[in-house]
Amino acid sequence: MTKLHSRELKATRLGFGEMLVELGKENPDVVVVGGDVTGSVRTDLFAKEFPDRFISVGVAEQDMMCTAAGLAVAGKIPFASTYGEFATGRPFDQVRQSIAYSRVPVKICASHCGITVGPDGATHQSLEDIATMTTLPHMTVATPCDYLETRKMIRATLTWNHPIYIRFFRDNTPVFTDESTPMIFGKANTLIQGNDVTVIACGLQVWEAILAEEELSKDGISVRLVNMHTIKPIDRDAIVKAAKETGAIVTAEDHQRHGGLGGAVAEVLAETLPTPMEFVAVNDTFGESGGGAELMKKYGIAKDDIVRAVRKVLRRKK
Amino acid sequence: MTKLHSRELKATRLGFGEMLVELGKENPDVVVVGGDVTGSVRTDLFAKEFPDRFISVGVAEQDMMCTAAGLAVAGKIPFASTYGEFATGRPFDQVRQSIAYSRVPVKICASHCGITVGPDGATHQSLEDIATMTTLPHMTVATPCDYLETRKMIRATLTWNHPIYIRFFRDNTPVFTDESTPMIFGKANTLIQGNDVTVIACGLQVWEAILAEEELSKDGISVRLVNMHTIKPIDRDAIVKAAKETGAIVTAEDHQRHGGLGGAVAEVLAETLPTPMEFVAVNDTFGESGGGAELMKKYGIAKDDIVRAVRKVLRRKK
Amino acid sequence: MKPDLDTILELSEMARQIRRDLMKMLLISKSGHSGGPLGLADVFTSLYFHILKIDPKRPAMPERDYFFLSAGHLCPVWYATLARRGYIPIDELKTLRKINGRLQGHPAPAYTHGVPGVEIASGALGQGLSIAVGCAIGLRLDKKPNRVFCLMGDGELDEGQIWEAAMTAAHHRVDNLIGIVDRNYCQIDNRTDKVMELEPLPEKWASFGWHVLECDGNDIGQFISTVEQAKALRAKPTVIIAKTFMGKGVSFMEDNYKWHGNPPNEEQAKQALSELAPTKYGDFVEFEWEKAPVEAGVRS
Amino acid sequence: MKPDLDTILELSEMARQIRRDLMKMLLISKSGHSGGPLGLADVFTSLYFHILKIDPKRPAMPERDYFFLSAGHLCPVWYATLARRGYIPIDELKTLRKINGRLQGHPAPAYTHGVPGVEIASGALGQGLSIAVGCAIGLRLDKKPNRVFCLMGDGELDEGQIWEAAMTAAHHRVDNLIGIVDRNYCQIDNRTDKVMELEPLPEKWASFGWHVLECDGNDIGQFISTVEQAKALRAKPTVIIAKTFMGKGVSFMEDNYKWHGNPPNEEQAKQALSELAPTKYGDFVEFEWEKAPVEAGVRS
Ligand SMILES: Cc1ncc(C[n+]2csc(CCOP(=O)(O)OP(=O)(O)O)c2C)c(N)n1
Ligand SMILES: Cc1ncc(C[n+]2csc(CCOP(=O)(O)OP(=O)(O)O)c2C)c(N)n1
Ligand SMILES: [Mg+2]
Ligand SMILES: [Mg+2]
Repeated sequence: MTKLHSRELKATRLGFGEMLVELGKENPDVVVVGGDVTGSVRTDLFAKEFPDRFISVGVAEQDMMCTAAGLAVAGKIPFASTYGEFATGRPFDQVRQSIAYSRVPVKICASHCGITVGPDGATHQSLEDIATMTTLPHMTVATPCDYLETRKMIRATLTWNHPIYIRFFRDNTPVFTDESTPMIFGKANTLIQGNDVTVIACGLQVWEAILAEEELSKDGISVRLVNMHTIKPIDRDAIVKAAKETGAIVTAEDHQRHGGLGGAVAEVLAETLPTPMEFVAVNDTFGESGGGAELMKKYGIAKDDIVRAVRKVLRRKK
Repeated sequence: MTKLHSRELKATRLGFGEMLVELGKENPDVVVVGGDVTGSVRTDLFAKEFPDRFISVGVAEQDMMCTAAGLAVAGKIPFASTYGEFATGRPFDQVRQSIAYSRVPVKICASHCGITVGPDGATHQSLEDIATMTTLPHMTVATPCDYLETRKMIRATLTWNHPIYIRFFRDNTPVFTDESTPMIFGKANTLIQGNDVTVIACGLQVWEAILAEEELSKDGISVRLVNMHTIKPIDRDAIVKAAKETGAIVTAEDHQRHGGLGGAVAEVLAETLPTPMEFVAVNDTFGESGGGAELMKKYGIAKDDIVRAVRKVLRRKK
Repeated sequence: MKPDLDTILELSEMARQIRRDLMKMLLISKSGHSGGPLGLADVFTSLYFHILKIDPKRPAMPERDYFFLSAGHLCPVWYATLARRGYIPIDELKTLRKINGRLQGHPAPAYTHGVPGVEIASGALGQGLSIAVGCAIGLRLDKKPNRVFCLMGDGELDEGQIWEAAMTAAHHRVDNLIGIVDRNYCQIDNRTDKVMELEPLPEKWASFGWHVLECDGNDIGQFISTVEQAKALRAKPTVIIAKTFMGKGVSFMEDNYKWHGNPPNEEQAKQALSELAPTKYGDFVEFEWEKAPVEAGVRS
Repeated sequence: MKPDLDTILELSEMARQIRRDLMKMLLISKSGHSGGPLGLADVFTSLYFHILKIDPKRPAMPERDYFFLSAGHLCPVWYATLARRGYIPIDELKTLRKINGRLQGHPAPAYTHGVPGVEIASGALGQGLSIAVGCAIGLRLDKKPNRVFCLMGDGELDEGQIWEAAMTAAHHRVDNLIGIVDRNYCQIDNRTDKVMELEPLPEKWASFGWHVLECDGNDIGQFISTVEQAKALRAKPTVIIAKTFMGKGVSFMEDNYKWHGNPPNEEQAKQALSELAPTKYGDFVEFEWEKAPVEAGVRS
């Protein structure tokens, strides 16, 4: 468990941008479609290195997704990248028809997801993207917990021949996994073993959960922590095992309560092993402007909220 | 229970189209925005009666939703209507920002929802719209079970001062509710009392569930049937009561398994009263062309599937 | 560079056969679009039997021209053409819009549950041009000479995504791409000027940075020579505004938007087939009522 | 119908004050857009202090002109203008983008968590023109004389929805609507011709059925008289392509796309404020470093 300390602060989006350049060097078919937010999502690095393989479509996200699909039809390996809401909500029907239904392996990589994007406010806080993307057949949906995991995920997309949506974040956040931490799509990582309760978290809430576990362990509560980096296909075995062995589940995510990670876990348990759950998520409300950390607190998805949820679910556990 | 027989076959979309004309006569502020599918969604009736209050935007669903929002800003009562996927997926970001986040009470009324739209095939079979619309804060999401309930719902939207999405269907289907059946948004209707298991259904699956109950009752299984016409805000009390009193739940809907009615029910139960559930829904796959009834069977959302699910959940019930 | 008369006559006969096929397919399916497909029989015949560099036996041949049907509802004419060109069995035309079949109501590619020759799904309007632009850019990156064609409906041009793609194509000087607009002045609810005025349409495309050509899309010779002309244009993408008649070839359907989305009933199909003379290619199915009436007394 | 010189001078001073406000707001918020808002100070001043029929005390006054900011990221200049015009306390400008405040990073209406004067949310680009068209049609249905204004960014015109709305407005002959394009030739990644070429822009609008006027959007007199001209035009909607400089008024920001989305740091704000002379209206906040340096020896 000694691994789980923060070694440095680094943005997940930077992990994406850097890995894109690495992949671009290794494979000349890698191309990137950009929608005028290049610096923010860090595709600027790729654009600088490979200007010919960076295709600007302007501020036009519908066009972006279908242009990417067309590039794939021509044999290219396209990454399409913009902010979360504009990668999933704005072009939902395009992602649905030209990518998911058509099974075209476009890699949709979104930064600035979740409420932690902060001061830009609600219109830019993508809190519905896990729900919208997981409801689409054929889609893989994954979200990294730190810079290093982002790098691994982006590399793994290269051989993942399915439509995929990867959700990452703006802020510099703790890097706590290391090179040896596995990242296999669909295979959850149990970061901390425990018997009383399981916290299933994704994205930035994994770190919050680590902090929560630290606090709870002082009270003798044995928390299992699962990093559910892939929300679709979800690791049913890990969920059922956790329910069986710990009897209580808390999910934690920077996303609406309905249809996200929590919803996916609840669905699995309802049809396998009904188990008390608490949901740490944004409670069916839009966000607002503010700092990432203060919004996490105000909207109930920070460490303290996980601690509270664990205590609550333990009271409900038979 | 004698009420629950089919008196005639009539399309939900017709109930919408007819009621729109009634409302248009009663209230001169009612306007309709159309997107070149007027005959299909039955806004042709309104367009004929009130040509000046019918605003054609062409095949442009993004424009449709925002035009409707603008009409509301000007004090009008706008109904925006097209097919399910084009009312929810194509303009998702517009519905999110200009309607849901802005709390503009546009009435989004979609026909041709679900796999039962049939021969048009997967691109036109809206199977993700409950998930995408329920994940949006401030949205109400409802789906009528027959022609009469559609009429009531459309009338009720007039005084429902929230953004709302109503999901109805193409085919002529049994009319089995009557004038006295209540329809209050957010208040589930228990159509059949029962103690062994509860089927929570919405839309056309309510009728399938009635047929299933008939069959199961012959085996002495006492099935409670709840018509969950409003999926958001969902009637938590009805769900918890059903779980408490019958101990097993089956949900049934013409929608993807993830994020729909089943998901919403699973989420409620996980944090209140974990209960064995089975999901009758399209199992994470796109549809295909075919007849509505044969597709319902092939994709596992017909009467027989409900019967099977009930038997299965009863075996799981402790 | 108009093709010679023999070629045109040959192609015309094929187009007529495709129109016959359409009426029969739609009568069997009892669901689907008559008007647009009939209007496009000449365009599809010209493309698949004369213009496109393709090999039906190798639908994924690397040197192929790419064809995208952005307005997916027009697929019946695509299916009939693909069948006549040898991509799929002619007999399969019976399965249009049927469950467990490949002829989806809106086209899907073979690697999902659709047919060879279809590169990607369509049906939700407005997406195809972006795809075509992406494909064209991808081919150019590889310095490949393949051409990309994209067919759009005129009503489809109401979708803003078309104009996003139009801008992108011009911005990137995509000149291995030819767009074709089926200018039949009809969409579902009414004629296009009633639903959403598109004129001045050539000016719209020109102001979005495209070469614009116009032609009669029901005149095979003219259409082919217009495509030839388009191929020679450089530095910008080219759009051909092909004027067609919805329902072309069937008198009571011609130029009538009400035939956008309906199949003929038996009586209407009979009438239609009587107006479309049989061809040397033969129909894919013969209905009972087509069998020659048994002359009195001949019965043994 | 250019306003008289006194009026122009008065408005210019207000525009300068708004520019000063912007620099201070953004320095405090440490987040937000400098370039576009600075470039639009003249347009907003002209609109809110001269053109629009409004009453700050009655933001929902039925006879009001409706103003929609489609490019929501430009809202700092809107907030400063609304404050100076009396819609919100001037002091509130300190709360830009702060948690629990009303000055959201992208504008929201007062009946949600935003400010009076904002009719509907924006931020995701491309939606405002459709809203304005809907509003204009709604007003016309009621035979109301109110006008509708909609301000768009030039980069924002990449969004296809703008062209959907443009078509709809022309189709319905919406002539109680004036669109304004902030033509600053800049967007986030680069200049507009590098990210997505928009020219010939006047021809695009004209071909979509609009009256097109062009003017210098940093010349208050010219902008006002152009709006007057627009008001007189009938039968079609009118768009004013207002040429502005991103970052106008602050030398090191002017015409530089890199200032699209950043706030000044303290040093930059000092420099900016030194270039924007104080006005009779006074600033909403005085920073420590602005206080007059205490002269040596005067200290008692
Ligand atoms: C995004 C989307 N919106 C609506 C539809 C429904 N629809 C199918 S065809 C059509 C009319 C298209 O007109 P046009 O492109 O001119 O085709 P034609 O009527 O000439 O066949 C519409 C609105 C659709 N398929 N996709
Ligand atoms: C739908 C959508 N896509 C992307 C963005 C991110 N974005 C914000 S402003 C902007 C550039 C817009 O350019 P322009 O309208 O010219 O504004 P200016 O840079 O001149 O302020 C972009 C891409 C957005 N807000 N909405
Ligand atoms: Mg047409
Ligand atoms: Mg600009």
